[in-house]
Amino acid sequence: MSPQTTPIADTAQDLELAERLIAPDGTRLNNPDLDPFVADVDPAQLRALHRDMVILRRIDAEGVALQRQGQLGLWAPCNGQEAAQIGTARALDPIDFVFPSYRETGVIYARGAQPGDFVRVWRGEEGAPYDPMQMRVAPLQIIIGAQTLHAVGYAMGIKHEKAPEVAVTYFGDGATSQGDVNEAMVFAASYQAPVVFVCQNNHWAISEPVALQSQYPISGRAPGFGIPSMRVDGNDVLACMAAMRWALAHARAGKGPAFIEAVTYRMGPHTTSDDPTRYRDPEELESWKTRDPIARVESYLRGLGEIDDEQIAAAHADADRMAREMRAECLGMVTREPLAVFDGVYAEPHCGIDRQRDEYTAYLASFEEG
Amino acid sequence: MSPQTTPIADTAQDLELAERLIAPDGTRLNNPDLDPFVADVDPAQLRALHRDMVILRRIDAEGVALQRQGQLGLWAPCNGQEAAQIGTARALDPIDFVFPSYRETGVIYARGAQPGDFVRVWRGEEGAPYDPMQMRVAPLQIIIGAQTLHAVGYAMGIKHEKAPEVAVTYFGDGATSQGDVNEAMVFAASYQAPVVFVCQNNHWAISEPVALQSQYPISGRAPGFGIPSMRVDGNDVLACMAAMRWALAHARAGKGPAFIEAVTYRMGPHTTSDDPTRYRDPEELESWKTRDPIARVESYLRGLGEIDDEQIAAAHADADRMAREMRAECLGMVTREPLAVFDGVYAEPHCGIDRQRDEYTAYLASFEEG
Amino acid sequence: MTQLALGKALNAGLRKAMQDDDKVVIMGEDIGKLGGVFRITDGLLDEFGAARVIDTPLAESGIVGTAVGLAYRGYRPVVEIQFDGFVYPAFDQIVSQVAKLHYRTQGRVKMPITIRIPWAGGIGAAEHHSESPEAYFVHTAGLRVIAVSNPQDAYRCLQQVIASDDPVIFFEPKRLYHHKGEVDLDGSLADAPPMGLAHIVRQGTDATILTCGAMVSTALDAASAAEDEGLSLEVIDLRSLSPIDYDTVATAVRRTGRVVVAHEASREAGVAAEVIASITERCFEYLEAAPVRVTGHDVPYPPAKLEKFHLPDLDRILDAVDRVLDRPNSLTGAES
Amino acid sequence: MTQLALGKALNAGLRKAMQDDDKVVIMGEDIGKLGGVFRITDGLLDEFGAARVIDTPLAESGIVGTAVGLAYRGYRPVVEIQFDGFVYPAFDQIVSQVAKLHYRTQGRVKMPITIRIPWAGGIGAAEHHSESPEAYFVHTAGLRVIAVSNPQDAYRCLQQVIASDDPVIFFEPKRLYHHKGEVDLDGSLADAPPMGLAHIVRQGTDATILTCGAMVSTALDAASAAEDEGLSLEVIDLRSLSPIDYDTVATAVRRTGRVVVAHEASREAGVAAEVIASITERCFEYLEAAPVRVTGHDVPYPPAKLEKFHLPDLDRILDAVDRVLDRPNSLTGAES
Ligand SMILES: Cc1ncc(C[n+]2csc(CCOP(=O)(O)OP(=O)(O)O)c2C)c(N)n1
Ligand SMILES: Cc1ncc(C[n+]2csc(CCOP(=O)(O)OP(=O)(O)O)c2C)c(N)n1
Ligand SMILES: [Mg+2]
Ligand SMILES: [Mg+2]
Repeated sequence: MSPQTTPIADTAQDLELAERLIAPDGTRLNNPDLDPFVADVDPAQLRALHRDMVILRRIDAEGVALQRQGQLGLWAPCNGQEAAQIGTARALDPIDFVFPSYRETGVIYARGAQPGDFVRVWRGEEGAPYDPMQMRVAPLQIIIGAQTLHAVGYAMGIKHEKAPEVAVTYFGDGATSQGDVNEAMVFAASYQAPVVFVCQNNHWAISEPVALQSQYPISGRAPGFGIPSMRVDGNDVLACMAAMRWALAHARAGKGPAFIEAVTYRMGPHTTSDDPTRYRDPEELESWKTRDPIARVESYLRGLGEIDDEQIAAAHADADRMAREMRAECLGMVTREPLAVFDGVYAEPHCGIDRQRDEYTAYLASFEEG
Repeated sequence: MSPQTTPIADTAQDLELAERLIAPDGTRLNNPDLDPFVADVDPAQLRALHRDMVILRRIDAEGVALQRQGQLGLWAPCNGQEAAQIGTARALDPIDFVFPSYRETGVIYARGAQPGDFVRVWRGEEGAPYDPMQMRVAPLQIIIGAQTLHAVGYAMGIKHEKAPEVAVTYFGDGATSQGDVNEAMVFAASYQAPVVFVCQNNHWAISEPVALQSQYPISGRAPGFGIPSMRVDGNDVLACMAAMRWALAHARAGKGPAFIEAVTYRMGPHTTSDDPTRYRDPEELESWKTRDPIARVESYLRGLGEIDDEQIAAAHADADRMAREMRAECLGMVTREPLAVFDGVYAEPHCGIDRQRDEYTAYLASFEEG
Repeated sequence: MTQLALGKALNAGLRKAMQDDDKVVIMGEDIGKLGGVFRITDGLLDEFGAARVIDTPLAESGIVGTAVGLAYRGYRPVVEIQFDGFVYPAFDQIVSQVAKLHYRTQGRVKMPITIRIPWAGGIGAAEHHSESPEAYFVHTAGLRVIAVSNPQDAYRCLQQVIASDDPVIFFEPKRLYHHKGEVDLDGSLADAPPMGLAHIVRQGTDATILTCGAMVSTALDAASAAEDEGLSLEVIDLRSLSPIDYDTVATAVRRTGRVVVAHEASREAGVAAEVIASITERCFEYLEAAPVRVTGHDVPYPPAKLEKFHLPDLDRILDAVDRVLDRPNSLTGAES
Repeated sequence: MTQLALGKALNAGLRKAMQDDDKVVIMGEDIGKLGGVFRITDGLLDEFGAARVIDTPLAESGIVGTAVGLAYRGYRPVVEIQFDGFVYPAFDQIVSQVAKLHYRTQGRVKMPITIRIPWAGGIGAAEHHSESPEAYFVHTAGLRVIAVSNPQDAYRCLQQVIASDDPVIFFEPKRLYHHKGEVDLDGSLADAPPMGLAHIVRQGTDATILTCGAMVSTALDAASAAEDEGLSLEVIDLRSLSPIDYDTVATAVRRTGRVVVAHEASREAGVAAEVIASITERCFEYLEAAPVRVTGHDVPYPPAKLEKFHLPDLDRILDAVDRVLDRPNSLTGAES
């Protein structure tokens, strides 16, 4: 009854099996599958990706700090997953629609989230940080896997309209165990819906190692549903972008869904409430430090002579500015008035809510009078 | 948004891809994968399998007749699936525990169900037709796929005790779309539980062709969960037995779960409430008539000179006797008294039920008095 | 006016809704070629094509979850759950997504999803085919719940529900699918009463029976029977179970002061409890007797042969009426 | 007697149950090395090993469904659902299997499954982490529902629930996990009061407050505050939400004639409605005023910063007490 927890391959080996364009030491590798998808990516674009990741890491650190200082109820760090998020999200078209989980700070950043948007939900002010319809990103989803079905349904709509868009959904390695994620693959395959599944395999679901969810590579699951998949080094921003371009092109061409497993690592705790020292081998963490996604593209660019200290400093300055704005927005947030608790339950008039609001209004007023 | 309903392979081709030991015309085929598992099966055993199938078909016909005559509320025919059910169920050990769906009349027959057991539930008398713990078969399950998780949990218990038993679950092609069935594969693989999944792909889920559930062969799903699988000709009773023996041996040897897809065909309606002429091409039905599982083993045995008209007639006579007993049992059933509606809700005393039973007793009594 | 069975009225209502708005898509198991196991979607595949009449894989969470995605995309999905007992695999998507997305996004994302559920018992069916799960949804903020009892309401309310920007669980009393009634197919929705209103089906002065779905006709039968004994019973079809039209209900209750609430669902924390608690809150001083519930027992839905001992019938309603009228009844003399 | 926080008392109760019966296995997400996100299973993996303390894949239907299979095999599975809002994916397995299997098999298959749910709000958590889903389970025949409010009951009832041959949904008020109280670790279960009994936490004569879980202490605070105004309020911890101990409740209600029912869950068809309907049925002639509900609003659980406007607090309870005592209150003068 106890799970056989030996993974099919140890984590390092996992990663070696993944598609890759830049080695951990910054060497550019040839990869006939992926190369064509990033042939146009020049050093300027790479620098932009690097800058994105620097900013994202800073946003993430600021989130943690704000939580520690009591300004946020919770924060779910994405430290370590910058390449997986930025690489894939930067491959999207503005018309695509994203259905994320709760850890995709980098994805919503890439989609144009404003500084306050990163904290609004975690501070407990609102249920969604931005206008989902305008940003074309669904609000963060806490129910594990639920959003994958939403993406498929959205893609069914796209297909019906023969529109050129793609729906994209992000989820974790743990999520692959949920019925919903598997049903999403069933529906996506049946309807040949233009949807891309992006699984960030960060090796952990809170305290549970990925081997408890699947002793078989996660990218191996999708083909059994009739969905082509690719396993990519999730700490290689260029490979992530290439893989995502492959998947998007596949879906956009009317060939149906595609699946990407980005093998990466959650460097931080699950959330600020978590204490990974209770369950995680520090050596594992150490080994992943050598695969840092930002350092990797930095060495590559340095090797090309395409990035200098000044450019790097500029990225960090931008990051600091973002963090300052984020903090200022956060501290400046004003909680809605008590009656807001009734706002938006229904789209149309509702006698039950109206009555409760009236009663509660009278109740609040009773303090003023009495 | 409309499903792409062209299956990867047409149904005939499906079947050609499946493992097989006896061709539709009764020729014995060599199959190095399966042969070793049935090396001991002699003509007497084959005649027994043939007799089982003859009896099963008769039970099934009697069920339909009883329903048509108003004796049963419903019947779910298994006509056409005799080999898939008898072949796999006859491979079981008495100690194994089975978690069936609602269509496994042949499986419960093989596990020793008594004539009345086939109709008790469909007549609406009781929720379970036999003592599940004694027969080692869970009651029939109507919620599609739910029983697969029960089998996995049971197998987790077996594994914990290092017992030599195997849990077996039966389900349909449609069921593979349910989250529960996929979660069952996740749990089975994680715990390396001794469970065998038997999917009877009878090509239809009520009116929906299997291609709507999966355009990829169903047996191809399990490996993506890390579960070895086999696709077998579900109308070849010997091959079904061999495949099941392979799967059981695998599980019993501590190698974890195994998956069998038995490719067969639902010759009748989904249930007696269904009208397949609304959705099914009569030619498809015709083509499957040429693959009848009983005729096939009969020709094989005839070819061997191992069955004669007398033996066949004896099987049919046994079948008729079974049908008569089944009918007699059915017509003799006495519905429990009204207060039985409260029986067995809880295992321990319950003040709420007690009160309602008392009130209802008083209510019933009020008619006698008044 | 046309004579139509309730099932056919639903079919007509669906067809009308699909004609009126091409964002309406319907989805479910076997709703295409087969026209649904109850034939409620009969002919719609031919008329609207497979892109709008979507046979789905066999997975209820998948059906509702993809309906959510279609709603994001601007569609108005109408989901058929094949039988009441098969809605539970979709419960998470309904409770955590369908019900909450509008609130979560402060109204920026609309969920105009209709979930049609062939509902309740009395047809001698197998397990899980006779459930009355309405209380679960009534207790879920963010949903509306409508239950129809006759062809006219079926035709009209279904269209109203589909046109509503809120998610609605729509209960169809399956044992009435073949019951016929007059339906006005031409009246405009704009002139129709809002879907949220309770309906006083029969006026009466001695006691008020509040009910819904197939039990409305049982209650009407009870009222006719009581009339022979000189009792005047009022019957109200709640129709909207969430929100409940307490204005209509309270006015009636204040008139009679005696209330019976009847439904097939089991009693504990069922909708009748909600109705009685609210009536008591609003009309306490008008109540002449304790309101009484007539419901299914607190047991899982029993095997078909026992269902007649489970389902409230005319006699059980009349016994309850006797209780609220302080007339001799089955519990006379019993301790409470 | 030992001073223990409620969470630690649960941990001790679990440990005791596992020591007493080796058929008890516990399963859930992160309950092994981590000891659960609330540390309720802390140390149990070390003591009992991975075969009895089972970290599961991330799938609630899978967890409950495999627990059903383990129960078939003779085990007594204790399932941890990580947070209240994550129980819904398991709803089908709970409602259609766990609750119904004993009935389906006429008692031949037992389902001694405990489903532990860290429960309700007030901790400033993210969405889906503060739900009060108890009414869904109270309405489901075949289940029992227990909600504890203090370390002693937590320790004792959890063991009783695990020892019960019936399936039980066990609610743990998560905002009290760190609240301490006296626990008798040595008393025998045989001598303990049965788990089904309500508990009169505070005697009083003017009105009765019925509540459960974390709201018990809120109600006690309200009773203390009211005492300063010369009011004597009774507080009853229902403890068993299904079945409800109406003997104890009705006796109390007959004494005071005035009733407030309080819970965090939303109002419509919530447990308070059940309590009021049953009280009204049983004690109508003793009621001096309409019983009043104090509950969460009928809205999805709001974002953390708004939860204090959603959750009933001391003042809302006192306002309700004023209503049942016909004293001036927030609704004085309002139409009903
Ligand atoms: C239905 C559901 N069950 C449980 C949880 C609690 N939970 C939140 S995150 C998490 C782990 C998720 O792991 P993974 O899918 O790998 O994503 P990651 O957190 O690593 O990004 C769990 C169990 C939840 N949010 N929803
Ligand atoms: C959860 C659930 N949804 C829907 C149904 C209705 N239903 C009963 S059988 C069936 C088709 C099942 O098809 P398949 O799994 O292929 O099994 P088969 O009937 O062909 O043996 C459906 C949709 C059900 N019983 N349970
Ligand atoms: Mg993860
Ligand atoms: Mg089938």
